[in-house]
Amino acid sequence: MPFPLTETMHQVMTPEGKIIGEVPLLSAEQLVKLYRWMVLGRAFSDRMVALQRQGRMGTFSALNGQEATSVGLAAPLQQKDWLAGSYREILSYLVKGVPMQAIMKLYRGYVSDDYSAEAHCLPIQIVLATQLPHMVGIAMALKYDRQPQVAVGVCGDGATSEGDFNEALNFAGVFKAPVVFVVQNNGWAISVPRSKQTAAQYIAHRGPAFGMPGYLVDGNDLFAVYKVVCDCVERARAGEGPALIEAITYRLGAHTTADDPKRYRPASDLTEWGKRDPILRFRAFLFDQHILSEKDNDVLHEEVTTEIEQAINRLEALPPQDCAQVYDLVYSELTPQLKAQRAQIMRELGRE
Amino acid sequence: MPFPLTETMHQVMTPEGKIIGEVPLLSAEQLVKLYRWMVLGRAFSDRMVALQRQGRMGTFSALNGQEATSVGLAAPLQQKDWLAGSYREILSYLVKGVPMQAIMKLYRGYVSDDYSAEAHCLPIQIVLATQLPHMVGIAMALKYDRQPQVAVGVCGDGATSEGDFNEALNFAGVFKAPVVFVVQNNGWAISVPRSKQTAAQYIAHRGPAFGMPGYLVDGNDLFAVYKVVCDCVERARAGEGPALIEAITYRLGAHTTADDPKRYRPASDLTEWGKRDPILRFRAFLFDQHILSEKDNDVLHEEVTTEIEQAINRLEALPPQDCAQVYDLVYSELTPQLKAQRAQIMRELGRE
Amino acid sequence: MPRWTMIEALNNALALELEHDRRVLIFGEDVGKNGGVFRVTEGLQNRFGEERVFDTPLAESAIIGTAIGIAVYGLRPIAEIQFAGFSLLAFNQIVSQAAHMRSRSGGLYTVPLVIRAVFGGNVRSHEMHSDNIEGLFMHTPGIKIVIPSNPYDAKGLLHAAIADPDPVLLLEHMRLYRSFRQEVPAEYYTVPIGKAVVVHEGSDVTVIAYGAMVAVALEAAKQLESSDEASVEVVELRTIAPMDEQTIADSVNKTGRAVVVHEAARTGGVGAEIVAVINQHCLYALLKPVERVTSPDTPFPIPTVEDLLIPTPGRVVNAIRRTLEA
Amino acid sequence: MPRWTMIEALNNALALELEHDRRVLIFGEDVGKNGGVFRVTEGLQNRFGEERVFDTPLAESAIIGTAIGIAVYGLRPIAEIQFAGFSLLAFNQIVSQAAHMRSRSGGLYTVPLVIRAVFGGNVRSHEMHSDNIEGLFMHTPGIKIVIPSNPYDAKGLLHAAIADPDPVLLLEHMRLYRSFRQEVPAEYYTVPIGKAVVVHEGSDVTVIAYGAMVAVALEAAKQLESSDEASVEVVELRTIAPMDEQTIADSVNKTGRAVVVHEAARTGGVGAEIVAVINQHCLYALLKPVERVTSPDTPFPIPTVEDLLIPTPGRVVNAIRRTLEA
Ligand SMILES: Cc1ncc(C[n+]2csc(CCOP(=O)(O)OP(=O)(O)O)c2C)c(N)n1
Ligand SMILES: Cc1ncc(C[n+]2csc(CCOP(=O)(O)OP(=O)(O)O)c2C)c(N)n1
Ligand SMILES: [Mg+2]
Ligand SMILES: [Mg+2]
Repeated sequence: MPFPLTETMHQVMTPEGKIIGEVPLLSAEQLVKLYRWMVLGRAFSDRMVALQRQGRMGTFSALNGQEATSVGLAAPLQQKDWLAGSYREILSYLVKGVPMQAIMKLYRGYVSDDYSAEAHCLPIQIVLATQLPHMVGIAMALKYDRQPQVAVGVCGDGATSEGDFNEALNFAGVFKAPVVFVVQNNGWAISVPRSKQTAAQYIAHRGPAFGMPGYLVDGNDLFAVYKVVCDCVERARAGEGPALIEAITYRLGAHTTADDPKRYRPASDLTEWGKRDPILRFRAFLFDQHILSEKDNDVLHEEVTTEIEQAINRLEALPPQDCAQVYDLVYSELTPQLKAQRAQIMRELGRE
Repeated sequence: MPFPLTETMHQVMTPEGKIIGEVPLLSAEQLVKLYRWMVLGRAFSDRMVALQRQGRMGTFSALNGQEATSVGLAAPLQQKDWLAGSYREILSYLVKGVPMQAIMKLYRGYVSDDYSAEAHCLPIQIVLATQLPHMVGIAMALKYDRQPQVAVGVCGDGATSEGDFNEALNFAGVFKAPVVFVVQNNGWAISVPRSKQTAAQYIAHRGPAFGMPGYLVDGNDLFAVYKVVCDCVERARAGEGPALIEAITYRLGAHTTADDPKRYRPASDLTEWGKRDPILRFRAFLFDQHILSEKDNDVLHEEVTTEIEQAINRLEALPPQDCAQVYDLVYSELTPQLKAQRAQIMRELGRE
Repeated sequence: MPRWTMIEALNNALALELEHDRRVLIFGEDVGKNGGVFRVTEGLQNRFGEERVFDTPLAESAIIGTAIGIAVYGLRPIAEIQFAGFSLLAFNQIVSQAAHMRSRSGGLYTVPLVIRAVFGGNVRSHEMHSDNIEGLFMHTPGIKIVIPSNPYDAKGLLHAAIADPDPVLLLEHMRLYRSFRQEVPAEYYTVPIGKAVVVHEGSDVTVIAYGAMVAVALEAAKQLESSDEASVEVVELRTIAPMDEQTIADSVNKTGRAVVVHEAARTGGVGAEIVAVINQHCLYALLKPVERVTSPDTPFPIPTVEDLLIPTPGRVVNAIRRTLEA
Repeated sequence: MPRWTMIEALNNALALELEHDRRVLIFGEDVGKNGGVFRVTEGLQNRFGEERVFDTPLAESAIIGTAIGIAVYGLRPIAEIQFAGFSLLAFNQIVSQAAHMRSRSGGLYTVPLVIRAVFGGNVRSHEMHSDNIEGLFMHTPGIKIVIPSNPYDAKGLLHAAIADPDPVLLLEHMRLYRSFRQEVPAEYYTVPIGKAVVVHEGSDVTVIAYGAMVAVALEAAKQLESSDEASVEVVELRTIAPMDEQTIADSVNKTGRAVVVHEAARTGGVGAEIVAVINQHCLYALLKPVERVTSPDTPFPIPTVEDLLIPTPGRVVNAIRRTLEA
């Protein structure tokens, strides 16, 4: 029997903040931590955009609007579970334990040598969808090694059109690999709307086509994302194979700091999706349940701001990138060619 | 509403020759012609294998067992409809109007310059699945050009795992291109069984995942294949978009003349599938209906043999391949480099 | 005559083509409403409609694969790969399919396809966005590779590429897109594919360059000439494949010294082929080893160091001086 | 010592690795029960189980993509691409991913991956099956490319490739698979990656070759030596990237003449880089232009003409003679 073509959107909390499903069993502390991540993600994103405008960062992709999916897909993971995604997943990376410094160095144009081994994240992917076969491979290795971990591969709606997305799903199905695919369907691939990306009604329907379940989830509903990811991750951990999750969310900002979305999408979209803001929604819940007070919230925002500013200060206090380092990272040992080229540039730069 | 995940196998005639569906409206003459193509396909295939054994042909892929799908997918096409497939589709190519000589020259190692423009077939594809985006492109061009033709892209079950297969389906869906995809699922990709190619129950289920219907058909039932292809082609011609057809058949022979299937599949499979031989099944129908007599059948076999032998004679009477020709085919005009290289080889071969 | 940036010149060429030949279609990621991420296709969808200028799903192999079908059918597709580095995802369609269709079909089918893609360094782009890929495609008979260095040539070469019956890869340098304007005729004209050009005459040494490195070579020439150190001839390739060996040979046979400059990594790059061409045609005239000034054999230099590691006028001057040493 | 074909030597190496290191996994199309279409993995699945040696779906990009993940995790994947020509479908995974992982992660992750693929002409194969692809990958820093010419080296280089912490592309020539046997130790040994070797000493001219062209070069050397025309030194590269420039330079500086032989097309091939290396290190010793004897700049020669168009001893002799002319 094939897995069904789902049309059910998992939701725990309506955009208005009404609980209509099962709230995951999380302590107040844990709930605030999740909220803090969302707040940090948006603040970080806003700050990076501002820094880019000042010429202090390279082209940056804001993640505003996608905080619930970003946090909800990473928070259920254990430390030794693996994660890989694109530029839009940096909040998931932070949640997973990648130092803020690693991300900032990347956008500052440094060698990205601050990923920590403990975070178990592959470097931020630029070539869309290519990280997904990697995660299937890691999942195959985990299975071979009898390890209880899983791998989570994330990409955008646009990336699902790539051959690698489909090849990865197919391999995952065949090898029953403990991998969970999460598509952050934010409605757009730069200027191309989801409706022009595929004629299928839902990307989640790609799951059954490759022998795995496909789930739809309200990507602006932290609880729903958290819950569906938990279920799929536990299912994979239990040896029951891969799953595909389509999280429906919206990119509130521009594609990158180089993009002008006014060229291609109506402002009314933003009004519409602004109402479903994942942070406001979750905050309403926390206020309602008296888990967070206005005052707590202010303190939390301040803390987050300080954390980000401190990271920026550390970053900007770094010595300039040593251009010799890039020669040393190509192979485990410098080839004779690289040795000669490195020596020559040092000579020409007067740095012998 | 997504297209359904079909589990219905289209069949018109049971393996025992019992009619259980609607027989397409075809004249006796047309029926015999279809039968003749199947007989010719098998005879041609057997002859090519024999020639390969004698060193008179290169590595060849027998098509035995797949005659119903091969003929059934090509016969419904109009002359100006387009077709592309792999080495396993040569019978479809013959039906579509490609001269036998073109196929034979290819396997003899000549430049393939006998494809006829009228046949509207792309050259036999070797890089699996890569022809499918080409057919989507041709379909897009036909649509742009307001032409009433369609394009048919064929591949094997193994080829469906390639990125290009999936990208092609996705493009076809998005552009509502008049293209029909036919998968000849013959159970094997060399030694890899269908069950290890994908975890999905049916390849046909890939259709709905890309927004098009997916059909299952008994690939050894000429009527069923003919009927489903007709329906999909007419649907595409009417502007209703692409479709995917999975024809379930079986490769009775080795993958190629270089392959030894005894290494990987049980002989019992052959006994099983031998009973569903598409030619015997169709012949039983023709005999039953008195459309063909034993005598007609013998004459037809003789004719077919003569046709093939004449083609071989013509082929073997050809002058040796002129090695200069390969230089001339790279660009519309020889580049200075090719001119120099061509001149030099002519000099070195003493052919100035 | 209008003074246009390279983007404006390319946009004008595309508009002219769409206007005059209904067979011309333009497609790729974000080329429609958005007008391309660099605005090369700005306004074209609006003017010529969604049938002529359209966005595709995000899949480079299928973009080129469908373009091949469209070209075989007889139309004139212009497919955009958003950044040249992502053409690696279409590598098989370009190398085994577009380039081989004419041969495989015994000449029956041709692929009059133009693939446009942006690339190029010194713009602090992300990984893969700046990669110089011409060297990866140069070893593939059946395609042509063109890299303009200015708005005038960009327009003329694009027209020539569209008129060409074979697949042409037109690589547009990101830094040249908007860095300067030039007088460009608003009418149709072509710049021939396969022809290099001496952009600056000199007598002591030949510098061979293309794309953004032409300006770097010219700057180096200026420096050495203003100090009276050397008279430098600069040859611009414009077409990487098939290469204009004659123009290179004539210049190096005259000067006896040569420096090759490219932004791509050194090993196996276009520079190696140029050295081989010089070896073949100019060995007896050659006074010193040909120098190769290139980026290092590393992944494309990251933003913080690219200005140091991509060839600079200073490094070209150093290389020229090495060829002048006794 | 056993006398093995290249296939047997490779099979033995793979078995040793599977035996001694549980991290080693072998996968690809038809490598399991079928033992590979050329039987290189014959019997391995039977002996080591389906977990260690397994078939994959038919998708080259995913084969390499998953292998990268497996390697990053810390295992030692050996991925087979059934014919090297189909590696074009995995081009992006090899070039932008496997080759860049170490750099992109600041050295945190490595890709100890071996990609095995067969290629090579003079065997009357179909399109794409014989394609020499080393030139397409040579321009990619981060990978190593190895091509053995005999069973002994094939085994030793495969062991070295598996031990190498970086991705290695091992290209196995179809015609050498079974054409001769050689004494090969049954025990583990390595042949170093990155080292060329003088396989035949001589003093008048250096022929540089690799893979199946080594025998062609040696045959040409024999012919010229038996007629006392010239004493020919033959250098075998074994590793294409990184290239052993020293061995090439030492030989050419000694002989003053050089001929490069490869089966791939000429333009932008490995031969161009070799000429550039000779230009750099040996220009003053060089008496004549380096000759390149290669296949033509066409898609790989079709079966009926490949024996004429792929370099032959006769054509190498002609080229050597040209370097000897006054
Ligand atoms: C293979 C590839 N092709 C093209 C690009 C250029 N590009 C960068 S982001 C983008 C759109 C991605 O859309 P989506 O996958 O939906 O992710 P989102 O940006 O919405 O998170 C494109 C086309 C790329 N990075 N990689
Ligand atoms: C891209 C690519 N990878 C690998 C091969 C080698 N190969 C040739 S046929 C084949 C199996 C094909 O199986 P399937 O698609 O089911 O077609 P069939 O041979 O059964 O008709 C393989 C792996 C190829 N030709 N192209
Ligand atoms: Mg998106
Ligand atoms: Mg099959």
